[in-house]
Amino acid sequence: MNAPLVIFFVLAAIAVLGAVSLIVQRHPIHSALSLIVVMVALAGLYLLMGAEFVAAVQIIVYGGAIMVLFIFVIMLLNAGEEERTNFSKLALYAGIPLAVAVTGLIAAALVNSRVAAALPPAGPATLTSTRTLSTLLFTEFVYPFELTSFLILVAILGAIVLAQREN
Amino acid sequence: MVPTNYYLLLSAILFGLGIVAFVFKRNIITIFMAIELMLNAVNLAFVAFSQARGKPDGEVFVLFVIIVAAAEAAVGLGIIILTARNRRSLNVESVNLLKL
Amino acid sequence: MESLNQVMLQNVFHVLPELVWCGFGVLLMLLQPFLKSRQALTFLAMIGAAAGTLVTFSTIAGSGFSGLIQFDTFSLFFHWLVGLISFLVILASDSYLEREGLDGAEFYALILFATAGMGVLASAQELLTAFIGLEMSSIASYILAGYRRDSIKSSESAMKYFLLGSFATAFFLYGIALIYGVAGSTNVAAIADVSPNSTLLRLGLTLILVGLGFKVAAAPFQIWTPDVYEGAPTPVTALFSAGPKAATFALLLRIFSTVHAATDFWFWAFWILAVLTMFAGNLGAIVQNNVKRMLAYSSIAHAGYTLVAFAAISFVRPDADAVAPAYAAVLFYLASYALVSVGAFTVVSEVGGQGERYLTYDDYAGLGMRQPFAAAALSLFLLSLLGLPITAGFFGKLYIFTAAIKSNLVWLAVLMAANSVIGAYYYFRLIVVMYMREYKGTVPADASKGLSPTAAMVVTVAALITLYLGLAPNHVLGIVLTQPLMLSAR
Amino acid sequence: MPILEHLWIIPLLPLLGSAINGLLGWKWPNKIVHSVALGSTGLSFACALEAVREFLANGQQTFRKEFFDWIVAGAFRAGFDLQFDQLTVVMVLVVTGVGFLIHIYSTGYMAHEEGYFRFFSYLNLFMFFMLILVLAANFVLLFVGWEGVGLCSYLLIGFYFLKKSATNAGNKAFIVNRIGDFGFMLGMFLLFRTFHTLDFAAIFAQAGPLPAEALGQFGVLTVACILLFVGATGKSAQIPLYVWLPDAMEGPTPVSALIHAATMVTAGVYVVARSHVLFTHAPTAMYIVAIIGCATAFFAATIGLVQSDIKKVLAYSTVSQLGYMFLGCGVGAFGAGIFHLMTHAFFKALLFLSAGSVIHAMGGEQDMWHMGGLASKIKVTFWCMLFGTIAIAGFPPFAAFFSKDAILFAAFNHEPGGKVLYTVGLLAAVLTSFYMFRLIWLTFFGQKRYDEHHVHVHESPLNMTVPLMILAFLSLTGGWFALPAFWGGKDYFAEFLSPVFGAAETAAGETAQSLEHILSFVAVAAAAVGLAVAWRMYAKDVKHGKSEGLHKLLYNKYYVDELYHVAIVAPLIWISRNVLWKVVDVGVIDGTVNGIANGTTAVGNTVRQTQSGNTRSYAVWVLVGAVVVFGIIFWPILRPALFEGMW
Amino acid sequence: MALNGHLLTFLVFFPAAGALALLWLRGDDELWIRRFALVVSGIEFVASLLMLRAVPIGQSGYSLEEFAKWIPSPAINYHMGVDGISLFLVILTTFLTPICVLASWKGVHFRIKEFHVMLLLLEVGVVGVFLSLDMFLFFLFWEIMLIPMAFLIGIWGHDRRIYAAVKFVIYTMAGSILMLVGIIWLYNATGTFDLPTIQAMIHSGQLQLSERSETILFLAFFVAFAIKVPLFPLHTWLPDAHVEAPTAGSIILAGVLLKMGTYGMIRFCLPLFPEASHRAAPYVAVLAIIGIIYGALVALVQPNLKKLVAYSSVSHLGFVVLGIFAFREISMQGAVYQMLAHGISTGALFLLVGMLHDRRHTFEISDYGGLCIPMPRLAAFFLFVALSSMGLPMLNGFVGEFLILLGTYQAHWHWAAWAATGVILSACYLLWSYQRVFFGEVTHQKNRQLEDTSARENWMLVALAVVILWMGVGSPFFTRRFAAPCKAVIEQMNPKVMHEAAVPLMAVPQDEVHAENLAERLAAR
Repeated sequence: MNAPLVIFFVLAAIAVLGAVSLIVQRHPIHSALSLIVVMVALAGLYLLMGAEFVAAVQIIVYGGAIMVLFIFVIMLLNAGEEERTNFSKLALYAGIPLAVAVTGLIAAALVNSRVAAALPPAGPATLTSTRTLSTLLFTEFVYPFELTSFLILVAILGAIVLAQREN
Repeated sequence: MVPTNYYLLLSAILFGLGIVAFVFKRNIITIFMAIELMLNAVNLAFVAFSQARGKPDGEVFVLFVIIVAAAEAAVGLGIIILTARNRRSLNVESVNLLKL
Repeated sequence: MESLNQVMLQNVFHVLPELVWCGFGVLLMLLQPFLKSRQALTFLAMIGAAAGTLVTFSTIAGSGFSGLIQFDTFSLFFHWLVGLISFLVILASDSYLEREGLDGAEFYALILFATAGMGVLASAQELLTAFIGLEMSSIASYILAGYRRDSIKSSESAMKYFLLGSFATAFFLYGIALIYGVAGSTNVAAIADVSPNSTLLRLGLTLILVGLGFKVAAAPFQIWTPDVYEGAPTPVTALFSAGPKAATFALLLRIFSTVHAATDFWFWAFWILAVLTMFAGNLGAIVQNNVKRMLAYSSIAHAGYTLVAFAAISFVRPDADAVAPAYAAVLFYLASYALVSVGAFTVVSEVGGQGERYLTYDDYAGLGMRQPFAAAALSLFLLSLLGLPITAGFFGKLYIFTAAIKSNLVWLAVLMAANSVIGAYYYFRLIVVMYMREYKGTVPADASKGLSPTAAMVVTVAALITLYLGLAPNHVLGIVLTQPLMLSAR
Repeated sequence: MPILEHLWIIPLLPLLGSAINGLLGWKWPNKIVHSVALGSTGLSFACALEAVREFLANGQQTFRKEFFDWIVAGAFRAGFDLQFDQLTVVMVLVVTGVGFLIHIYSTGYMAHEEGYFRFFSYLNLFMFFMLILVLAANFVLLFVGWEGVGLCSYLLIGFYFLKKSATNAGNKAFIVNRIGDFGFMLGMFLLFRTFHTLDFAAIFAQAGPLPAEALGQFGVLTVACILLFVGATGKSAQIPLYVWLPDAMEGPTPVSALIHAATMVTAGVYVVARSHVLFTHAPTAMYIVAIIGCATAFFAATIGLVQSDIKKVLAYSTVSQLGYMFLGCGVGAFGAGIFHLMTHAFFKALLFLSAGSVIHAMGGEQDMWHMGGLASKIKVTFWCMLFGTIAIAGFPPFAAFFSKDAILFAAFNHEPGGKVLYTVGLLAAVLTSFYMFRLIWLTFFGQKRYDEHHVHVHESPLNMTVPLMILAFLSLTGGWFALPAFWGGKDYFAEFLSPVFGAAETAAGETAQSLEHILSFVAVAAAAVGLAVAWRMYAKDVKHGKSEGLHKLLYNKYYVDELYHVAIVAPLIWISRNVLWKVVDVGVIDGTVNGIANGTTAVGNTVRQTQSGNTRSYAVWVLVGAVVVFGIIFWPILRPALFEGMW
Repeated sequence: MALNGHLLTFLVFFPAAGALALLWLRGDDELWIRRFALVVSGIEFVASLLMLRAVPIGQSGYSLEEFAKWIPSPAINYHMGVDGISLFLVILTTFLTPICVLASWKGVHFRIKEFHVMLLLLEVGVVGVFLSLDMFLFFLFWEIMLIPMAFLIGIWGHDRRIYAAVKFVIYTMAGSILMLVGIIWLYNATGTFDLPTIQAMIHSGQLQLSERSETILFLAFFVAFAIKVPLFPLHTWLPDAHVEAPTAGSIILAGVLLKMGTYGMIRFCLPLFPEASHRAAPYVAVLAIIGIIYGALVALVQPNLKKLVAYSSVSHLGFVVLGIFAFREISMQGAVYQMLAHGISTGALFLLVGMLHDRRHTFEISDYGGLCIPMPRLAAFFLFVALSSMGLPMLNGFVGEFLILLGTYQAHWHWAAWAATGVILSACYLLWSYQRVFFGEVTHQKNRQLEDTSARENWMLVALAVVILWMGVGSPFFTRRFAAPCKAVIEQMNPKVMHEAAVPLMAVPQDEVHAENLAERLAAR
């Protein structure tokens, strides 16, 4: 029972608990906050694996930008507690079981896959420098990278189109 | 050292929790959060694999995913605002004009 | 460094169409303040679409960007297809936007970006690139679906499409992640080398199929389609039914043609999905009273027919000689269906009138007298959907039947036949309504003034191509038939 | 030999007449119309005579000629082939001759009727088909005439198409005949199957050498003959298909005379005689013919006893006389049968025409109970009718005496069972003379039972009476061909026909000579008995008492029509309407078709329910799909996992 | 004849060209539209007569063949040809079309242009079906023909026209789509759509079909044809379609369209799947016989004159199917002849019924009665046609029925025996209905002043009557031409079975030996 394992379990527990609380919380703000918790926990795990750049991005972009955006919107629409309506009988009765089933199947498949088992443990042993990432980003993956720029453009466009008031 | 399997299992669980959240929550915004949660799970898997294989490109993918997530967030929240504006409710179940 | 630029430059030539489309998208945004008249924007957008399609002639075949991109006749075909579709949709949207009082620049830009995304999908050789392309087209689609901001339906359709779409995307992405895990790369070529009896690969492909199945609206993932299609602005619906679907099928084909494991895993999945989809679509359509929604259901049904061909493909070994016709069947069918549905939806959007109010069968009663041209064109499209000879749809069906029977999927063929009959019922019913029912006066006279010139153009083009494909399919078929060979010779 | 070579002229002439009248007659005055009709028939009569002359001139060579192919398919050929032999001679002369007379008669009788041209057009058409029938050299062409005369009888019975009863009778006649034809066709098919041809000559040539089939054994020939005979029963009104003939009296009287007495109804006898070669090889069939004929003769006679409609009496007597002819054929005396056919043609035509003349005189009255005492008023008619009556009753030296005698004699000599046939036949003879004289007395004697203020009895014009007289003469002399046979001479008629029937004629040895005399005296005695009883009952005035018991049964023709209606017609219609159409067709079959359509729609509606419009449900559906896909793709792994319970 | 090279092409596409030209006419000058259509169809008819010279008598195989590559893969070729069987069916079509134009001269009075366009397009489809030698082409025309027919019913029909039209289309399509699957299966097995080629392959044994697959293929084709015929119990679309269709529609429908089914059986089912046909024959025959009797009985009790005629078609076509599936040369020729005869007779019947409807606007028999008085000519024609339809000798109906029954009897006497009852019943329903419509006193005042046939109508009726008579008397003119092809079909069917041509017994009548073994045969029975 070495240190990394302990840290892993702690962070994993936090992440899972965060996710659960995201579900059980009634108020969107609380859900958002619990999601942030999850993300931070994940960032920790990334660090644990030695992917510190990703961890940073996770914190800054995800936990920072995106979630802030969420909270901002929640505030804007001053969304209150969600009323737990059950118009969808299907979701009421089959929803959770099916979700669990899917999860179970995926997990089972994962656990039983020889490949996954054979993988060497992911650890800081292989520490990826930001340099290598950027090189990859600008040589091998330059095309998708450029495309993402257009993607962002589309997103901005969308925000303009959708959120603008009627003129 | 933490076996990769653990990470994968965790990602699977988070992904599953994301699904649960998606079908369980009623508030559109939280449902959207559920999607973000699922994406995070995917990211975890990516990082885990890339670290295990010692191939950095997995982390590049994570960056891409985050960018996409950001874009989706922008558009998604725009749509949510639009919906909320059109019908004064954020309950996804009340949005059922189109049916049958 | 010099050499690197050379490589770059050369690479660019593999992706010219996407660049052109995106470029024109940006250009539209930039020029919006200066171009006051919508016609000008439309024109520019059309030029963009056309240019993007035409530059394919100057693209260089082969793989580029370190194997992320594979530009071959296969992707060439799809570039033409999506290019043509977006061109027609833009042309058709002109009058629509005017009628609904929506501003054009963003609309066209989004269409162009979406087109670019589809282009990426069509030529992506690497899953993450494909994912980006998918997202480009999807996100643009989400926005387009909700483009009529003041319409509750439109926003609802946008919301549903967005939520469920990203939900499915998550599955797709997870699948990619797993495949990355097993293959150490997301390049299709690399995946092909993975031992087919790896559980992880199986799981990955499963999740990918879920994600893509959602995009192509295969039952039971078709569930979102009718609502989204009905709510979206009709030209956008036309785009949805034709473009993204075709592009997604392209990606599926790409995976198929390379990853044998996929064909093994997916055969029965496709068999069952095909049957479910056909029935879901046709049975749903048969009870509709809303033409737009009926067409939405019918698009599901046609996705089902396409899946039959997929089942046929996945049944035969990729090197068997039967595979070429099967691929040809898919491509030809997609092409024929895309054109027909664009045409049909255009007519619907024109007949719908301001605010898309007149969409029910009753509103179509006696259309043959009120708008002979529109009615005739729509009938032609319906007959093509129905699969009547000398229309494109007939040959599409024929090739799929042929493919299915070549792969000894007789029962699938018979089920498809049964579905065609069900389809015949509701398509013919609309024709009956248009020509044999008396006009009940539900539609005010002003709403039923013939097609706008632009729409008429679109309809004419679509109709002519439909007939052309129905009379001389061999030309297009020639191209289509050569390409799978290119594919398998990867 | 101009005419024989162009035998087709004989039938063609009436056809032309019919066509001309039918197409143009409606705008012509009666004179032109009937001159066309008479011209064509008369001419064809003349041609017939000339043909006969030529035939006799070249030594009675059976003449046969194929004019053109009518139907050719594979090995089957039915040509327009005509043949001319002794049997044909008799028939052609009867048809054209009697036909011509009746044409003349009709010019008077129909003078004041609507549709004069229609009548003669039909009549000529009938002549055409009848001549085809008798001249045909193969079964198929014979069948043409066979059906054709049926058609004409349908048209002429329904001539007064405003009368429901008339058109009903027409339909009845045609349909009942069709039932017979059904048998006739099957007979032809069987013959073709056996002999691979339907030519008379060819078939008989092959059948000739065949052994006669043992009694009681149903060989091919027996079946074929029976089937042919079924056709004959239809056409010649034998049990059980006789029912149409009495109703056929709805037609104008000349029609009754020509078609339903003299010519058409004898077609059946003709066919049996024509294919005697087959019949002689099928004793069982022969027996059936004889028995049916005999039974009909008696049965119909009994009904004739009590009828009050003058034409009905004659109708039933016709049925009965036809029965005699079949009896003759059945016992192998084909010659006698044909002989009786000829004489019957004369006297029955005579009787009908006279009856017509009576009706004409009475202004359309047909019920004998509203007549009486006419003898003094319409002498010619009376005498003619009397001649006819004596003739049919079988008093020497009138025609029927010889012919009926020959038949009964043949029946008597027939072994086994001939005696029974003979006795029944004799009884029928008694009945015949009874109801005929009853008719005479009721009509011509006693006091008037009609209202003179309304009915102005008047003798018919010459164009009606002259044919009567001619026929009267014929029915007196018609039988004398056989006269010499009495003092050991030879029966010229039989001898003339012998080339056709050959040995078929049951030879009468000299021992039979005396027997024959005895039998003929018995026959005359029988006729006398009938006469006596009739005189006893009807000579003095009688009231038309209400009928009950046996009389009622007879008067209502044993309720056979009603029986047929209840047993066959009504159920058929009822089942067709209420079961086949309303239940099976509309309900079951079309119901299934529409049911499938509605079922599909219903399923569609349920499928549609899944589109609840609720995003959460949709998400669940996606999950369902995911599970399904997972299940399918992982099946190879899941199966062992699930069923062998191991991961 | 300059056309001779491409006569068939001309025949198929000339009406289409006519239809196109018609579109350019102004919609409102009705008279010219009608005249134009009449001229076009007339020319078509004359042109179709040219085929008579080209089709050689006494030898099977196709004449005037035309061949052109159309689609390389799947190899679809434009292959046309005519033989004795299709020859007369085409002529029948081209003969009936002008009559249809004339028939709707007064009957159709709105959207006249569209009407005639549809009529001509229909002719294209039907002629194409009869002339195609490429299965794919056949199917193509087969499907195309649906739409104009459906429009004819659905637009110019009567009250329940839409129901009838939809039923007609869906029903037929349900059958034909399966046939398409069958065709493709064959293509998959042979690599060609070319009918003669496939036939050759099958009979050279080059193409071996397993019993199961042959049966399935046979059914795929047969069901499609049986629906078209229509064979009991697939017939229920017919009464609806007929009753609702306008006169012209009914004429073509009864006259020609139904024949496409039986034609298909002769062309495809028998030659391509001989074994399966043999296996199926008993069942088919039973259905056909049921159809004959059932159709007649149901016709007997129809209160609706047009429905009555429709059901009579079911009965008559039953004869045809029976004749085909008796596999005898005689019955086969009879079947073909009956197809033609029925086309003329029933076409004429529908024409006459249509004339009554034009005047009185009802099909109910009870609304008529005593029509002999106001309209003697029409009554006469009606009787004539009715007689021909009930198979009176010397009229067209007899030859076919007789040959069918005769031939069938040679093979299976009990089939013929059952079927022959149809002869009785046909007399029943026709005469009974005729009596109720034309005989008796005039019951409805409306019927008193109905005017008799006009000159135009007389011409149509006379033309039909002449054909009826000619076909009744001069049948060899027709049979000579399709004898050889029928024989060929039969021989392909059963090369080993000696059919009745084999030994004419009467060849040596005097020969004792022969007489003896005939005697033995008789005794054996």
